[in-house]
Parts: sequence; structure tokens; C-alpha cells
Amino acid sequence: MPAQATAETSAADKRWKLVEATMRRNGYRPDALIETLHTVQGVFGYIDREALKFVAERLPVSPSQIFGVVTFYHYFQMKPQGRHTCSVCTGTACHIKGSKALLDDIEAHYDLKDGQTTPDDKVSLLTVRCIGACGLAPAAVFDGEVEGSVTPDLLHERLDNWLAEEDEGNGEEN
Amino acid sequence: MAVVRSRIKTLKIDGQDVGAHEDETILEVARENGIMIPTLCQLDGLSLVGACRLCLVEVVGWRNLVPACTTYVEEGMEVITNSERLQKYRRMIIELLFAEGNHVCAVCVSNGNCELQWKAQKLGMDHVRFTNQNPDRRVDMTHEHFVVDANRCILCTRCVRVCDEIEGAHTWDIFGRGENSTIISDFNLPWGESPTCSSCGKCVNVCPTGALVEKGKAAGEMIKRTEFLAYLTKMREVKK
Amino acid sequence: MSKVTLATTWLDGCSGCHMSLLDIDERLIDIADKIDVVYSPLVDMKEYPEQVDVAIVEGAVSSEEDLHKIRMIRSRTKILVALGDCAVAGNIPTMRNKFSREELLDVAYIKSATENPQHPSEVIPALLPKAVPLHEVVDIDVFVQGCPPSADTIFHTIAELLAGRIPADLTEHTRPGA
Amino acid sequence: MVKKTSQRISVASLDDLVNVAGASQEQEQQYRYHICICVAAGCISQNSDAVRDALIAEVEARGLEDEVQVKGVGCMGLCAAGPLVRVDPDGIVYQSVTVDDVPAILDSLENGPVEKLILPQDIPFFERQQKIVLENCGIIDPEAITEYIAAGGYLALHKALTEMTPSEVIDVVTRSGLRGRGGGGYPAGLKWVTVAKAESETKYVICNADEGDPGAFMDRSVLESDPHRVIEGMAIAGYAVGANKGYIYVRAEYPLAVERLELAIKQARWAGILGNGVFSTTFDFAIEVRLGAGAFVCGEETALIASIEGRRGVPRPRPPYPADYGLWGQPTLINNVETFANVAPIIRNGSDWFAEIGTEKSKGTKVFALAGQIVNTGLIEVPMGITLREIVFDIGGGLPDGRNYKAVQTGGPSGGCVPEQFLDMPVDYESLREVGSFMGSGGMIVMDDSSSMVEVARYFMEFSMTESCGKCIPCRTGTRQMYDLLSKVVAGEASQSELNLLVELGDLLQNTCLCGLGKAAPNPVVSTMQYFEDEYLERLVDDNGSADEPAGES
Repeated sequence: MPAQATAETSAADKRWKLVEATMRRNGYRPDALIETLHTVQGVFGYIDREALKFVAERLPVSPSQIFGVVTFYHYFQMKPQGRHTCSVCTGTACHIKGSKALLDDIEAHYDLKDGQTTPDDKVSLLTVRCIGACGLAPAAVFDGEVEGSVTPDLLHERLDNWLAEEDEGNGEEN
Repeated sequence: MAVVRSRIKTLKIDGQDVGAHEDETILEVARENGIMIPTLCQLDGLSLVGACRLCLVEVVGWRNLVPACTTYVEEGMEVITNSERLQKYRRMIIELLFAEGNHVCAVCVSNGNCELQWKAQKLGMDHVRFTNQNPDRRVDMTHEHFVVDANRCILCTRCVRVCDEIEGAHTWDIFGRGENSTIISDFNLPWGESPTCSSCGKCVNVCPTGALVEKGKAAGEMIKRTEFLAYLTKMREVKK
Repeated sequence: MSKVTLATTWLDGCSGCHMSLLDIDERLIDIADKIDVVYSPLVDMKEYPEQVDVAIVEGAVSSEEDLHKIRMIRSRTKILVALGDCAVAGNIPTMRNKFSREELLDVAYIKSATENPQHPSEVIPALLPKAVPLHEVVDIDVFVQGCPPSADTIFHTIAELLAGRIPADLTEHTRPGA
Repeated sequence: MVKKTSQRISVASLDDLVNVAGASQEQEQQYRYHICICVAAGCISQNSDAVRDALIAEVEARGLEDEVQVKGVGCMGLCAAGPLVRVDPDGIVYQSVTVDDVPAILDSLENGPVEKLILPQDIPFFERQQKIVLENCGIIDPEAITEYIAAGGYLALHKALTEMTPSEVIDVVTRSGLRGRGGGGYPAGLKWVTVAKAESETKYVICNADEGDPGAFMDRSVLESDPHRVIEGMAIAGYAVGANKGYIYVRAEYPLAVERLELAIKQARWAGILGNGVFSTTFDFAIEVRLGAGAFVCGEETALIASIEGRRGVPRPRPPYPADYGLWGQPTLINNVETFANVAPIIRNGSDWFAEIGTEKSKGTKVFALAGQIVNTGLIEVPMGITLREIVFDIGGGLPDGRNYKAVQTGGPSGGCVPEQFLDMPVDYESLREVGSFMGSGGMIVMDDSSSMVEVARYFMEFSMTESCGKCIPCRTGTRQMYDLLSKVVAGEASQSELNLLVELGDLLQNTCLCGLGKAAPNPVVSTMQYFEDEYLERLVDDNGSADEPAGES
């Protein structure tokens, strides 16, 4: 968790070094902002205020400016995601082939709406605007893997498997 | 000191022959000649964004309407600033502004001193045909001297620009996008806790509506002053 | 010449517009010769007549009763005037729209009640989910903005109507919040 | 797959290019068979990477490494039939291949083709296409610069740098008649001239790979299947307009395309094709990849520039156009992926060759992504001027399960729906405009008669509404109001006067919005109202009629 994102503690954290590297590669110019945010999200999974503060201090960018940028782009997540993510494509081809029905099905069976995470933090549901797999509509991305011609049955299979996983202990880093 | 100015262009605005320097915009030339084109986001002394669309004008022979504030004059251009079509569009734009926010004038401290209200009257908006969107945006009274009511904000970004360009603090910016856009200070934290705000009050004075106001005013008491902008601009020119 | 029949009423408003109407003062006497007030909180008439020439309505549509009433008025009236910001734009009554009906009733009848807290179930007409201006539920012929519109504006409007004209562009006379 | 280290080559001259090409071909010829498997996103999502691994393992198990080469290639087009595997030199294509089919495919090398998997090549889907942009797609390994060179790659760049002046290059592009493939169809040559003429020490070339139209995946396929082609086009453009730095702005939602692009850029840099002194000339050119972050509006060029500069992707009024005042205030050439992908072949084969393809005003080919209710979903490239009927019914194989054609939607949220009566219309920029649609970047979504056109219009309005940047009021609030009105129509609660208001709003947005997103947002509504007005009218209620409550709960 990027909770103690001060410069001192970050030095100990390899992930902050990656963020730092992106800024350095871009000469700490303000235009490195979006690239840097990509790195933050890439290594931490999401972008929180502490991370924004860290980046704002390093790049000549004001707090409101960086907050404006991060909330403008829908790709950036400011909340931690569940252990697994399912992104349903809502592009035109997928819409025509029933992506709405898939989302309704997930809501009906798992009480999960776009942008929400199950209470056990295992599964997050997202929607994306066209992943360019229109030929395979309706498409969804399960933990980064694109799946075409998705049916409710397939959705249930994937989600049920995820939800049935053992709870993780306190083994994770924090 | 002899100032070398750019070349002179001649053009027609609403049938009137006018001369202008090539580095002037249609809006500037129109104003010099007493032709008033409505504006909201534009303010002398701040950069131009062309966002409010009120100053759109027709240029004969051009396919698209153009914002007078950001379009430079050209030789021989014929500008129409107040056709029936433009009047209709401007009225609709004001209607949309009213529909997206809480612009209940009766209980606004800027009532009677509000640019949006003036425009609504001047452009002949006698009612709003669009359903109000009833926004639920931030009302922040944490600042010692000022109040921000984002529900009365029309997103002209004058506050963002004056804070960045004149004061140099960049306390304000826009959060989110589309209909969820709203003004924020710093990391969308209470204004009163802002580490960047110098409490100079420039944003309050340039705000055209009752979104940014001084504390302790009753309805109709808040009067905005923008003369300081021209003054600061002039003084900075001198120092250059 | 038969007199013009005039009705006035208020829905969800503060009656301030009617006060402003009375502020026409001595000019009321001129008007009185030409009109017949057939329905109004200012006169003692219980039933809205079947046929009315002009109705002036103040206030927003906030309850089932308001809705029923304005539809009835529209169906029996030739020219319908929305008087004041509540009727024209919703104004203050619509500031409750960001809350749900239940939240509102809780605040009014439970949280701020000193005794016997409960939601009203009889007598008080049910609230609509949202308060809306008149034109969202019926067609309006004349919009008179202002909170309240000035007596001069109201007089001008009535004078125009009596002269057989639908007053064009009242924004020269008034504005929201005026 | 070709080992990545073998891609560290150096090409400083034409001879080097020829040698690399020769060596690559020679290497290919060492093998008796090449088993090519599509590893573009469409087939990968159908597990083609597992099939590839299984093929490699099986080849090793049978000890055939010296005879059989297994390689990943780019998109072969017919995504609906994936994963696709082609066995060369015979060119037999297998469809819907699974890991279980791997032994049979290897057996086939001796015993003849696996009949049950064969995808016939003499069907109109393949025969009616004409490939320029996609000429290498599905043929070469996108991760091997040597294969690109062996296919004639970078010859055009070499030719431009060594045999042509910048103005000659622009002249060829102008005379070819190439128009921007991103949507508007602005003549590429004109844009190039403007940037070339702009006086500045520093200029930029930007490749717009922010393919945001829902229902379009042409650019993704090109980037995943033939990334060097885009790099070559950009470098030629850089030489022509006097720019030394290029940016490719690509959607973060296309991770595979990003990965292949970055690899291709690295390989080109190693080879001396990018960097200082391209092909040992005095021309320097570097390319950087910049990631988008999920904002459709960044396809608009001024918003894209703002995004590269690290800011909110908000458009600004034009003029000044980016050609005069672009990235960091410098003259900037912006074209999209497909436009750049056309450049190298035009330089290689000349403007006359290109100008002979297509129609009078729309030259060359166009790549379309076919999707929706159509049998052959996938990627096609056809000459401009082909009829819609040929695309949908011949190449596309018509609608599945005997469904009836209703309309094809082109141009995404900026486009419109083309009804049956225009099926025989030639597809080019002007014709599509005339019928109220838009070429857009090339998405074609086929709809059958079960689709409600009002709902289609509402779908696109929702898209524009959520993608509006919020800067200008007609777009920010107008799209919301139009969406709400459309929702009322869908729910059967709208009156004629509300429908009139919808039309008025459409006119307002088309004329007053700041950028193309807002200006074009009403197009799907306007077009469906034009051709399917009945569907709107039949849902209306009387004015101030039957709705019991004036406002919904929300």
C-alpha cells in the first residue's frame, strides 16, 4: 500500500523506485505526469492521494492539477481493486451482442455493479469502452485475459471459481 | 517610444466597415466599435479558452460558427454577430447553464450582480425548457473569508486561470469530466485547509456567478470587482 | 363588451407574487372594470369555473394536489400565465430535489418533531418525487419571471392580455430573481 | 518465434537492407514448412498462444526443429474463425484450432490437409479484398524487424532519404490523393505541406493510435501485426515535414499493441533506422510511445496534444491548427495509424499506382472492422468505392441465422445508420456523408431488424455523454439532456414537443460545440430520425398526456 509515501520511506520501497524512474526518464517535466500515473497504477494497482502527493512534490505540478488529471482519465483507478477483475466490454459490437444482459446478469446474481468490488474483496467488476475485440463480441477481460463470445454460463464459471478461492491470510506485505 | 504594430486589416462587422490590427480578435475589434458580443468565460487579462460558446459569430462563407474571442481578424471577412440563429443558440446555451446547476437567484448573494443572470435577461431567456439536473456538488464554507458553492458554478474556469496565471498558486482546477466536472481546490480537500491558497480573493472577484463569494453577505449583497486584472496586467507590462 | 374572466391561484409558493399583484395599487381599479375575478385566494369562490379566459398561477408543482389542480386549470383555461420564479423555474421549492421524499419527510416530521413523530398519512397531499415548474406538466402561454415579479411587470402583463396581446419578451421588464 | 536477440541487426545502407532481407529469406528457406499462427488479440483471446506453444512443443517432440518453423504472425482478418493457423508453403488455413488439433496438423505435413479444419481460401471474404495496409498482416512475425525488411520494409524510407527531397516526398503523397483515415478525410498532402511550410526549428510528428470508436479495431490490428509499417510511415513523414521527433499516442487498453510497438521501436533503433543519422544520412528521427488513459476525446487532435503534454485531455478552439501551433506550441503533423501505414507503399510504388485504386475523390483502400450481426466478423481491407452490399453480403457473408438486414452503423458515435435503400451506394467519404453517416475510422456494425434504432441512438448518446470532456456547455449538458429525452422516448413517455426539443438540441450541438465530439454527438440521432422516424413517433404520448408523475425518481 502506498500509505507512507514520503520520499524517505519510499526509498526503501522498490515500487517507488519504479515511479521515480519514470519521472527521471522524463526529466521531471510536467508532461511526465500521465506516464508517471501509469507507472503508479501499474505497480500499486491503483492511485491514492498519498501517491498523488508524492508525484506532485516531484514534478512541478500543483495538487489540483494532478487531481484534475487523474480524475479526467477513466483508466486511472483511485480505489483498490479486488484480487480479481472482470471487465466487460461495452463497445458497440458487444452492446449489439448483449453486453448489457451480461452486466444485468452479474448484478442479479452477484449484486455487483460497474466499479464495485465484492465485500470479500475478491472480485471487482469494471466496464471498458471497446477493447477492440469486436469480432468476438461480447467480450470481457478476466484478469487481463481477453475472452470472446462470453455467455452468462462462462461468467458464472469464472466468477464462482474466483469467489470460491481460499481467503488469503495476512501473508501479504502490509 | 515608437511601437511597431502589425498590419491593418479591413473587415465588416454587422455591415459596418471597420479597421483592425491583424493581431486582434473579432471580439476586440467589435468592442472597439461599440458592437457588443456576449461573453462569459472571456475576461480581459486572462488567457482565452473559448468554452462558453456565447460569443460564437457567423462569418460569411465559412461553414462553422467561430468564437469571436479566439478568432483573429482576416482581410475582407464579413462577420455577423447577432443573427436570429445566433440569438436562438445563445438563449439555449443560457438555458443549458441554468439547467445544469442550482441557479436559484432568489437566495443567491450575487442576485442582481451576476453575469449569468444579466445574460439570461439580455438574451431573452424567459424560461428554461430543460429539466433541471439538480446537481449535488460541494458547498465549502471552511475558508476563513470565502465560500464556494459548486452548484452555482458554470465552469468558465476564470478562477482556475486567475489563480494560475495571475496569482501563480494554481489552487483551483477542474475535477472529473463531462457533466461530473466540478471545481476543486488542491486534492479536492476543504478550501480552508489549502496549503496553496494565498487567500488573495482574486478567484472570488472574477467569478461571474455566486459560486465563489465572500462570507457574511446576504442575498444580493455580493458585488464582484474585476478592475484589478487590467491594473495588474498593465503593471506587469511596465516591469517587463 | 363582456368582461374577461380571470382566475388566480398559488401552488407551492409563498404567496409573495400575489402580494406583488396587489401592489399594483390604484391601477387595480382600472383593471377591475375590465375583468371578472372568478377564482382566486383573494375572493370567495370554491369551484374553478368550466371556462376561464386567463389564469395566473404562482408556485411550483410539488404535490399530487398541485398536479391535479394545474391540469384541471389548464383544461379549463384559454391563457395560462406562470407568475414568478417558482411557477416559471421551480425556484426554492425545487431545492429539495436532490433529496428523496423519505429524507424530506424524515427531517420535517420525525427529526424535527418535538412530539408524536410520524410521517403524515392523511390530510396533507402526497409529495411528488420532485418539485417542477409548471411548464414541465402543462403548456404555458406567458412566463413572468421574478421573485416576485414587480407590480409594474404584473400590471404590464395584465394590460397586454386585456389589450388582446400575448406579451412578447417580458425579459425587458423582469428577470429571474428580480 | 524468432529469437529476439537475432533482431539486433544494423542497417546503414541499401546493401545492408538487401542483405538483411536476403538472410531472413534464406533462414526461412531452411525450413520445409512454416506453421504460422495468428497471435493478434482476437486469436489470442481464443487461446492461440497456447496453440502456438503446443505446436512448438510438438515440433520438438518429433524432432522436426530443422524442418518446421512455428511462428506467430499478425491478424489474418477472419477473427470469427480464430484461432487461425496457416501452413506454408501450401497456404492452407485452418480455423478454430485448439491444442488438441496440434498433432493432426503436424501429421498433415506428410498425410495431406486436415479436412475438418480447413478454411477455404476461395471465398469472397478473401478474394474480394485488396491489401495495402494489411499486406503484411498475418504473413510476417510482428516481433521481427528482419521479416519486415524481407517483405520490402524500410526500402521506402531509404528511398525517400537518399533519392528524394522532402518536397518531392510531399508531392508524391499529395498526388496519390491519400486522405486522413481517422475520420474526416482531410487530404494528407495538404496537412504535410502546411507543417513543412511552418517556420520552426522544432517540429513533431504524432501518430494518433487512440482508436476510441467503440466497434473499431483496425488500428489495433495494424499495430499488433505490422508495427514497423507505422514507424516507417512516421519517419518518412518526419523527413518530409522537417520533424525529428515522433510520438505514438496509443490506448492503454491495447497492451499487446503497446508491447509490440515498443519492441519494434527498439529494434529500429538498434538497426540505425531510428535515432541519429537514419541510414547514415543527416536525418535524425526518434519515436516515443505515449499511453492514453481512457478518454475518447483524446482522439481529437488538440486534446491528444494536451494529453501528451501531461494535462487533462481537453480540446481547444482551432485555429490555430496543430500544423501551426501543436505540441508544445510547435508545428505538428498528426495522422492516424492507417494513414501512416499507407505512406511506405505510396513512396515505394508511386502516387499513380495508389491513385488508380478507389474512386475519384477517395483514393486507395480502406480497412474496416466488421462486427455485429454478421457471419464473417473480422478485419477487411477493400478498395474505396466498393458497395456496402458487397461488404456486408459478399465479404461479410450476410447476416447469421437468416436474420434481416436493417442498417449498418458506420463512424461510431460520430456516425450514422445506413438503411437498406443505400446498400448499393459506393463506400467513400462523400457518399457516406451524403446519407448522413461518416467514414470514421472504419468500424461497421451490422444490425438486424431486432435492433431498436431509438435505443441505438441512445446508446451512442450515452457514449458521447460519458466521454464529453465537460469544457463547453452545449456538449457537457446538451448530451445529458439529449440522453434523458431519448430515454423518455425509449420508455414511451415523451411527447411531440419533447421530440422537437431533441431536434433543436441536436442542431445546437452540431453548430456550437467546441470540438468534433460534441458537434458529431447528435449524428446517430439525426440519422436514425431521418430513416427510422416511425420508431420514434410510435412511442410518443400526447403532449402533457398520460404520464402520471411529472418527474422520475432518481
